[in-house]
Amino acid sequence: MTQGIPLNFFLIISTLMFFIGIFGFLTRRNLITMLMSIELILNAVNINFVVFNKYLYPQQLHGLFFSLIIIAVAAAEAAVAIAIIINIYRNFKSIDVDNVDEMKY
Amino acid sequence: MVFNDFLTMRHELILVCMILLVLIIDLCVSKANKTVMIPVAISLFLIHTIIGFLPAQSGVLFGGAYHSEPLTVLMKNILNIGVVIVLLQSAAWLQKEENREKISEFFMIMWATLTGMYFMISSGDFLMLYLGLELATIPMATLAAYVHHQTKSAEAGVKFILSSALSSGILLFGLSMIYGTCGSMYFDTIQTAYGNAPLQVLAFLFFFSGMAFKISLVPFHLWTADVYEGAPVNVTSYFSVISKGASAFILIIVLYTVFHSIAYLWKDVLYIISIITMVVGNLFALRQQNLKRFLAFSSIAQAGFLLLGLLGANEVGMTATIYFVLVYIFSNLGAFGVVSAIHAKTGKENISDYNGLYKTNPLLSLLMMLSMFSLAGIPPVAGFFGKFFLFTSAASAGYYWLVFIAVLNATISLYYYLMVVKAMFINKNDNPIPYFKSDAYTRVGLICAALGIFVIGFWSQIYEIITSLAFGVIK
Amino acid sequence: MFYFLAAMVIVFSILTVTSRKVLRAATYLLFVLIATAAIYFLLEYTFLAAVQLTVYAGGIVVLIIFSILLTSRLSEKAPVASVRQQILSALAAGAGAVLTLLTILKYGFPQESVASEPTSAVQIGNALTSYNRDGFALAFEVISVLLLAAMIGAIVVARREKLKEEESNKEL
Amino acid sequence: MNILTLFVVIPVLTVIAILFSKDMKQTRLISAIGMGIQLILAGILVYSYLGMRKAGITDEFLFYFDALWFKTLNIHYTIGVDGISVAMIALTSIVVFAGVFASWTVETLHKEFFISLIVLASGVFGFFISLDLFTMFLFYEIAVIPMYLLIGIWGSGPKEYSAMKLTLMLMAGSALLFVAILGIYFYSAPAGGQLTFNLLEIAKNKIPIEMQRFLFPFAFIGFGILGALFPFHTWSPDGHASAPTAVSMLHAGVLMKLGGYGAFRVALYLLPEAAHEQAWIFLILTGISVVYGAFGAIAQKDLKYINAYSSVSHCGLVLFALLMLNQAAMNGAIIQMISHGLMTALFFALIGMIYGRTHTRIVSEMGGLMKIMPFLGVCWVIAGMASLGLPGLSGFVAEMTIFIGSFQHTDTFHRFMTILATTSIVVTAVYILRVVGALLLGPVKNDHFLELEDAKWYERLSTVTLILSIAAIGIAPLWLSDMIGFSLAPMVDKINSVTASIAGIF
Repeated sequence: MTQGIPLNFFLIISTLMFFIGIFGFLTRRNLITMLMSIELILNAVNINFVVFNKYLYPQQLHGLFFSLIIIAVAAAEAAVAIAIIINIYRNFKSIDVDNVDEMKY
Repeated sequence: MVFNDFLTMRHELILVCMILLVLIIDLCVSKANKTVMIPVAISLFLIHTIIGFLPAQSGVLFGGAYHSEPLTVLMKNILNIGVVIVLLQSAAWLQKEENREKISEFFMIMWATLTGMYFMISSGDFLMLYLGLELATIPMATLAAYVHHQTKSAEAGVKFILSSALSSGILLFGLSMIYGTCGSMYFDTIQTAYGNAPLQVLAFLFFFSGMAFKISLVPFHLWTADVYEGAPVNVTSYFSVISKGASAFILIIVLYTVFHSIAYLWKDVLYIISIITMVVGNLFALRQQNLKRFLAFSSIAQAGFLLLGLLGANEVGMTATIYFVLVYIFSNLGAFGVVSAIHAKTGKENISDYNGLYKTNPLLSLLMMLSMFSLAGIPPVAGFFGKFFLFTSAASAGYYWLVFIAVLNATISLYYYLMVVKAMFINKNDNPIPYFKSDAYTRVGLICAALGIFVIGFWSQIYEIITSLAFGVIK
Repeated sequence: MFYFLAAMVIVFSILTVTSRKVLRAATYLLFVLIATAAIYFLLEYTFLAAVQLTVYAGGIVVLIIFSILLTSRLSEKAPVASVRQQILSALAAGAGAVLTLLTILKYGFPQESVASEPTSAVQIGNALTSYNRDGFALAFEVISVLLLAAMIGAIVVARREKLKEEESNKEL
Repeated sequence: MNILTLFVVIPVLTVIAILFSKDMKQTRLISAIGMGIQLILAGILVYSYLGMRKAGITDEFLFYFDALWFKTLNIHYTIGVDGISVAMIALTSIVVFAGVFASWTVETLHKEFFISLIVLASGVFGFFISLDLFTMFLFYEIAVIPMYLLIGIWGSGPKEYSAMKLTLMLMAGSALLFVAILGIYFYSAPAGGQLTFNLLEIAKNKIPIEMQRFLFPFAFIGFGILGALFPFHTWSPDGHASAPTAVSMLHAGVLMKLGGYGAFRVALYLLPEAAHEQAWIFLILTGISVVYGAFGAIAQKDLKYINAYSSVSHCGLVLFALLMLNQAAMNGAIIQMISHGLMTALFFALIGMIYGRTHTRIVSEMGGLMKIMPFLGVCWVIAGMASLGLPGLSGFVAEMTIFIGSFQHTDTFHRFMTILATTSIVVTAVYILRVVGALLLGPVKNDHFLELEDAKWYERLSTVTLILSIAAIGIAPLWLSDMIGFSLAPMVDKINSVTASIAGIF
């Protein structure tokens, strides 16, 4: 179904997505939105792996499995992060980074 | 799979079994006497450590995804020894009222992260490396957030998990490019296929940035101080000692084998990063009042020194780095042991609280002084030997100016280490921390650290053993 | 089809990180993930697409939305960084993106996909349980340990202590 | 066990014994016994060394002992002594012995005091016996670090500042040194050979000249900082002034000698070509040290500062003489090390004793002490005479030899530097005599001084030991200079064997 679409197009999308995620992580001041930026980053990585697998090395499944595993790990990561975030909310009544910044350099 | 394969993987398998064992025993113990879990868990881990030292054959399993060699076994054993001391030093804190309910969880989570580190060390492909890394970091965040009525602790947890997630993202982006250019995730394939195309260089940089987060090299260190200060003392010592040691080990393996072909590149990168890391770590450490923050920045500076060993890019460098990690484990655990013993009794953790400590608690102060000297690299304690060999390996590659900068930085670091010594020995204090007697676990933990600080340096046999193993790995 | 999905991914990604309302951002993220799943379909990785939809879109996003509902007042706008920091971050990210893209385009990957059979679920299952080369049994096992540890950890973090509850009860 | 190893083992045993001592009396008794044994041992060493030489043994280093330590890096525990080290060991044991008695009355944290003092001493002994650069460096740092605690805890005045300054500057010195040692190590063997830290092995091999040029400044400044090389001498006055008596004695008397000794053994001996090339730069610097130190001493009012600056001057003279690179001057340099070590230790001991009575160190506040405490007064005069180079005392021998040596250079530059340095003798005479006059003669400025007592027995023991040694060198300098000269000759030959190939700048 993807005949005629060059590999580079996928890579452009994923790269853009990756850096949008980085941008989001740097500018967002809310813990949950920071987490969402990270999900964007991981998603970009997934696209990379899958596309490489499909276009360049279809005889084995490394890219595919790597994506699967990243998804699983991301789920665990998100679960733990959200558990802590909720815990913070109970303590601070807020989850904005500026409020969380109790410690200073 | 045959029985022998299980033996090859015994470190990981036994530890996972022990996690489950603790889980089961915990179910049988009534809520009132959860503290029983402490001796149970510590003795279990002690057994595990001893088993780790039994000879085992090396081998490659899972088609190359897992490999075990004398060197990896040694690395795991070094980590094990460190963990034993950490556990001993944590006992007093775990016995506190507010932590009693989740003692077993503490052990289980810590061991899970340790399993992750084992897998990192033994990984033969990037998939396992990544998984080990995540296994070593995700549960760790919950350890940082362990004390949840303290806001600092929760903050440490969330900062840790967010920054580590970001770093894994960056690392993975690099890995995806490596996959795209090499077509495999196995180290052995990549090693032969890796060239110096710009994309591969870029991929390496992404990968290295991700790793740099984990070892908290400047400029990827921003999370370190907050996490170290916020997390409970014992968790901090686990972070700064064990997890950093493991990351250093894996960096050795990856740089020396997988990225061997672009050594010229990563040497340049390490050269710059190590200077920045030493300088920034030192400059920030100078200004700290909180001992945990202080040790955090000092450990950043130590990570900068560590890179010098890697720069050697030869057997000497490998040996020196592993040896330095071993020394660093003991010296830092000595320091953290004292901090944690005092914190458990009095809740104090500022440098100024330590004023006049020598008058009331001479032994603790002495151990602290030795650890500080060891971290600063002063003879006759082990730190001197660690630093000497580390710098020797950098010099062996001809980096004399770098060595000079590093030794000057070591001198600067001596300044702030001496400030701690000064607080304990010279400063006067009207109400110093009163004399107290630590419990048996803590004392054993402290004695172990002190012995290590003294023995490792003089006993050249340890160095020779590491050398003999390191020589086997370089291809 | 692909171009539509591509545009969708990019646009919604940008919206995710710029939207001031958290819940809306989460919804945009959901769209991004669904579009990505569609791309996997295009690439004939149906299993992965399914996992993406269930675990990622279904699991993680739902988790995120729940936590948003639990922690923030919906009408409130999420705070953002100062304009200066935004510009700096945008410059940094933009520069990184341009650099990376240039390097990728320069590398010269082969442009055409190799004709291949779609991967079947059986293949994936075989690979998952194989402990030879190109098998992923070990990874599978380690993932389970990871999930176990994460679960224990999440429980430790989320569980309230009795002590504290009693105190807060007293206060009430 | 090798007699040299005992020099490190006995201090360690003493430290352990002190740990178990019960009160101050026991502590100081143990220290005195330990260091007494050390002194006797040094006597035996000198005797048997001379005996062996007389018996015709011509090895460069006697009591040679070698044990492999770290195999891969070829680090050994190598010890051995030649005449120079024997002399330095004898000096150290005398000064440490006197130092223990000079600090007889330390009360606060006495255990810790004596432990630090003896650890320092063991570092110094270890340094002088090692022939392996690694152990040398190790002992060097062991000797420096206890200084921090000694000054920081038991010092006076701005002690924390001085202690920190001293430690950091000396450690910065060791940083330079470290680079030099590593550089020497990696060029210590011809291509393919086993790299070594062993001084004797390295000396057999020629280090490439480019490398020497790079390493020599590191090595020389590294040791030079300890030897009060201008402009790196600033730790010395502050450190000496703040340190407690015994520590000043040890530091000025012995520790600063590590600088001269090391500069000779490592920088000059192992990097001779570069030494010839670059000597002129450091000659200028050391020349400044000599003169600046002397003038600095004139300007000071505090007894300790006066003596500290005079140490800068005298230690500068040691380095100055070494850089003359000929037998006579070097011989003088080493005698000067011994002589200065003894007399500066005596000075600091006396200052400590006087300060302990008058509670002031400002010259203008004292006077007429000769009448009140004749013993100390006489000792002071003797020390002063030695310092300004009166014939019959050690200072004269040393300075004469040095200037004879340096006049052997006939070019203008060396002549000029020598004359510059000799002016320091005059200046030294000025400040020494001025202090003697103000301190000992004239009216008593403060009535309460009249009630002060003269020296106690332990103080007498301390000073008499030092004075006897000074007089011994002054009266019979020949045996010392023979002992040194025998060992020095081959080394100087080696250093000078390269002159032909190098066109010096002057």
